[in-house]
Amino acid sequence: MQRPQGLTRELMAMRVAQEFEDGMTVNLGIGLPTLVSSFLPEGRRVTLQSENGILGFGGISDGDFDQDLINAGGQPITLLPGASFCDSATSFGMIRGGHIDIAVLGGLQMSETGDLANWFVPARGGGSVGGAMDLAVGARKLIVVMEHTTREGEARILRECTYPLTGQGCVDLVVTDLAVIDVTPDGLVLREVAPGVTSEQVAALTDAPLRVPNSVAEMRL
Amino acid sequence: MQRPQGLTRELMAMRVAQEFEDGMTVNLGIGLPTLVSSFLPEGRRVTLQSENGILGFGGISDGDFDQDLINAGGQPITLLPGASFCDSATSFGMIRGGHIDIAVLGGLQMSETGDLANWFVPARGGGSVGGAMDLAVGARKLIVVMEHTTREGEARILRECTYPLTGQGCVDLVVTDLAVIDVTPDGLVLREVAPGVTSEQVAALTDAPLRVPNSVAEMRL
Amino acid sequence: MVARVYDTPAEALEGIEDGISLMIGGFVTAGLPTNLLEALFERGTRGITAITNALNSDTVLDRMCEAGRVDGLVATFAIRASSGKKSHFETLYRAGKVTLEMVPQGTFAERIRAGGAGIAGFLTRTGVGTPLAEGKLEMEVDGETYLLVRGLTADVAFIRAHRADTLGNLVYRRAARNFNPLMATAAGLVIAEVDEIVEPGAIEPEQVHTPAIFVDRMVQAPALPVSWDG
Amino acid sequence: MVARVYDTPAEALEGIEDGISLMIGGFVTAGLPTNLLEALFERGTRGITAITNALNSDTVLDRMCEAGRVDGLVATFAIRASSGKKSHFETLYRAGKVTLEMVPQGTFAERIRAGGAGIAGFLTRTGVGTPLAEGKLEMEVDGETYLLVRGLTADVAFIRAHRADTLGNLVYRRAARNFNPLMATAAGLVIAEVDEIVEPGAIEPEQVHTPAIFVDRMVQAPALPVSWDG
Repeated sequence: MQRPQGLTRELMAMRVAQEFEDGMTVNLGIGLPTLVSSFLPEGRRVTLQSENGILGFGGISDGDFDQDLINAGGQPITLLPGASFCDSATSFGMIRGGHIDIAVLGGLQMSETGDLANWFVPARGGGSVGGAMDLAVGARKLIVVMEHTTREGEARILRECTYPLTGQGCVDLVVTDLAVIDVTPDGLVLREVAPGVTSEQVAALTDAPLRVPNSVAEMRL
Repeated sequence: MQRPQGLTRELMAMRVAQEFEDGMTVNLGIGLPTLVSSFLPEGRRVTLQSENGILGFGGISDGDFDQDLINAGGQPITLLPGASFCDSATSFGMIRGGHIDIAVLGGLQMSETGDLANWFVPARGGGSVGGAMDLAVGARKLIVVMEHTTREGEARILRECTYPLTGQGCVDLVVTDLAVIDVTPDGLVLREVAPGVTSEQVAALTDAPLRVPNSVAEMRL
Repeated sequence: MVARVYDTPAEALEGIEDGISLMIGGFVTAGLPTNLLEALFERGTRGITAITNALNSDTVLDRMCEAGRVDGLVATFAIRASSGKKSHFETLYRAGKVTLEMVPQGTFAERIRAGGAGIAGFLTRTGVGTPLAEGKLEMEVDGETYLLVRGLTADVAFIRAHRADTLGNLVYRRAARNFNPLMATAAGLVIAEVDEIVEPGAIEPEQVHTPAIFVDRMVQAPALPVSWDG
Repeated sequence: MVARVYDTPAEALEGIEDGISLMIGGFVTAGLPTNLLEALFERGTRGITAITNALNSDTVLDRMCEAGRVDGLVATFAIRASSGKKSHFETLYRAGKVTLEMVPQGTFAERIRAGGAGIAGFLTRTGVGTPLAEGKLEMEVDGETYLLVRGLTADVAFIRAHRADTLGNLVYRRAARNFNPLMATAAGLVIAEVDEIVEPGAIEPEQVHTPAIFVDRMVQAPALPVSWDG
């Protein structure tokens, strides 16, 4: 089967941002998740937290570089009125203590029970953990955003992860270039497909069992 | 034997203060220990810490009462330049983490191995712990200041405490109205006697074994 | 979450039910949320487990005990060793009508911080060999004995701060800080009474003591005088 | 202790010997004590175990690795999952010439805070079921599995702050705070480089981030630019 054309990275980020509700505090992981900050839904007050000790920042800054004002990915950012700084223990207290409504992380693999692997690449024999393990267990809701398959077309959504884990049973929702899938106590449930993609195509590119309801909506972007 | 006349509370406080060296940070417990702040040795920079989150305060204030500026005993205090406030977790982090050079606590009983009992009075069937247990285990050096005997003339320095403990093996030095006694790995050693008091009198009023060196100095006040 | 500002302490308590565990900030006279406590007394809420540093006589909390509103207390100071004025709490405690969990003050602070930070327990030397070690697991680390102590959370926290912005960022005044910022992290519903509420941006980002994420409700109310008989 | 002010970073390192464990504050480009690190490199100190959030290529710490000064690293980020410029550290690590203890960042921060606060260990869910749980005790609390993780201390800490008073009270600028105030509590010898040093009283008592009790030595030195290739 030909792999269908999926969403661009920007559209994936846009779809993730729709999950944010008014008043929520959100942590965006390094890489693709960071893009989500450019697509925050208008009219909803969403507060961004960064694990290096910032609450309430805005977008990426294109002004003069301030070494002391960066997000967890090292990118320069802007501050919004009412922002605050704290030390890393307090910041991870927010995360581990369940005060972050949603964390968005990139993924390498996830399992049908919501295990996540996103920090170590066996083929390269390396990787670094950063704050991912804390975000995985600490956020009230964890959204993973990743390509549905590897560049070689291998499934990333598996019965069990083959890569070293970031966290067990931590993923609540995965947004890929092809689909939106809920992790439920009964396993993975397909919620939406990307425009032009069929449920059958998604299921075929998913190694884990995937429950496909009678009617699956198309993503609205 | 007639109990000899001992030091006044003020003189006991003055003797305790002599233990403070230049640059030290000191926590003074509630009651008699608080008096020590009035006798800080001139020319030595001693920083006072209070477990309710104050570092670098001065003496007791006799100005307008500020509800928000009190020591751990609830007394109004003054601030010195360079003082700072912190929350109680940080304050006890200083204490438990070994950052306080000397803590001074009152005592009800202590043992020959430096156990301290100072919070619960069995006769009254009550007492409250406050910060005493943290100070007992956390301070680098713990000085206990108390009357050598009870009002009824019973020894407070015992082989073993009969009152519920505050901490085990935590006392380094005890200053009483009659003597200064070191707690050493070899037991209690008499260091000084109060003016007009003999080593024999101190030993007779001490239930725990007390090593009396050949020459015992008289306290200089 | 963005904090909501209420007009009166009574309104800030909307929805609070009987049977709650309630953290109360403050140390002796400093940083006590007395407006909220008075409103809670007025409201008639019962079955409260109060988690607070100290219970002193002649305080609103002691009057709540007298009125039978308090089932239990977690505190570092509640029963005096010296004679003096007995609190209503002490009378009830000796009659077996209220419970008391006595906690060393540093452990009390750390338990609340842990509860708010998702730390289920921690190892401290404080209390080893004392009656307060009873029922706690002892562990050896590098030849030293520690107690394993559990984190502590509550349904509701009442705290007092000096200045807030409308988002819920808080700044405390002097030694009124004490347990307030810790309790702000450790309860399901956090209500702050403050001296003044300013616009976002009026507090320097470096000077925020409690970030807005921790605060649910706020009310502007001047500090009430607190009696304290030493 | 009252902090001592030194004229140069090199002088602030007096007495530092080979074989130390060394905490280094900072996060990517923010709040790194680069002046102290350059001075330590210059000094030729060897046998260092570095405890720092991240080791990136083209940094003074990586040059210290290249020069054989570093024996081991405790960090949250040291080996990249993606290809790109390899650090000297990674080359040495793959050759078995340096050790690496990888720690989740929240656990890393909490371990240092615990070390400084006399907490021997704590229970966290972070890392359960992952390779980083290996060798750690698992404990069940209320049906949830936690790892018992140890506190962390060091011989020396290098930190960077914005403003200090001569006693050693520190204020950090923006996100330069990160691990610096934690490390200030957890080392036997704490050396701070700062932008400016003012008289006691010039910093509001409520605005002190690191109380003077934690700081041993200070030196005024402007922040050096830090390279970072993303």
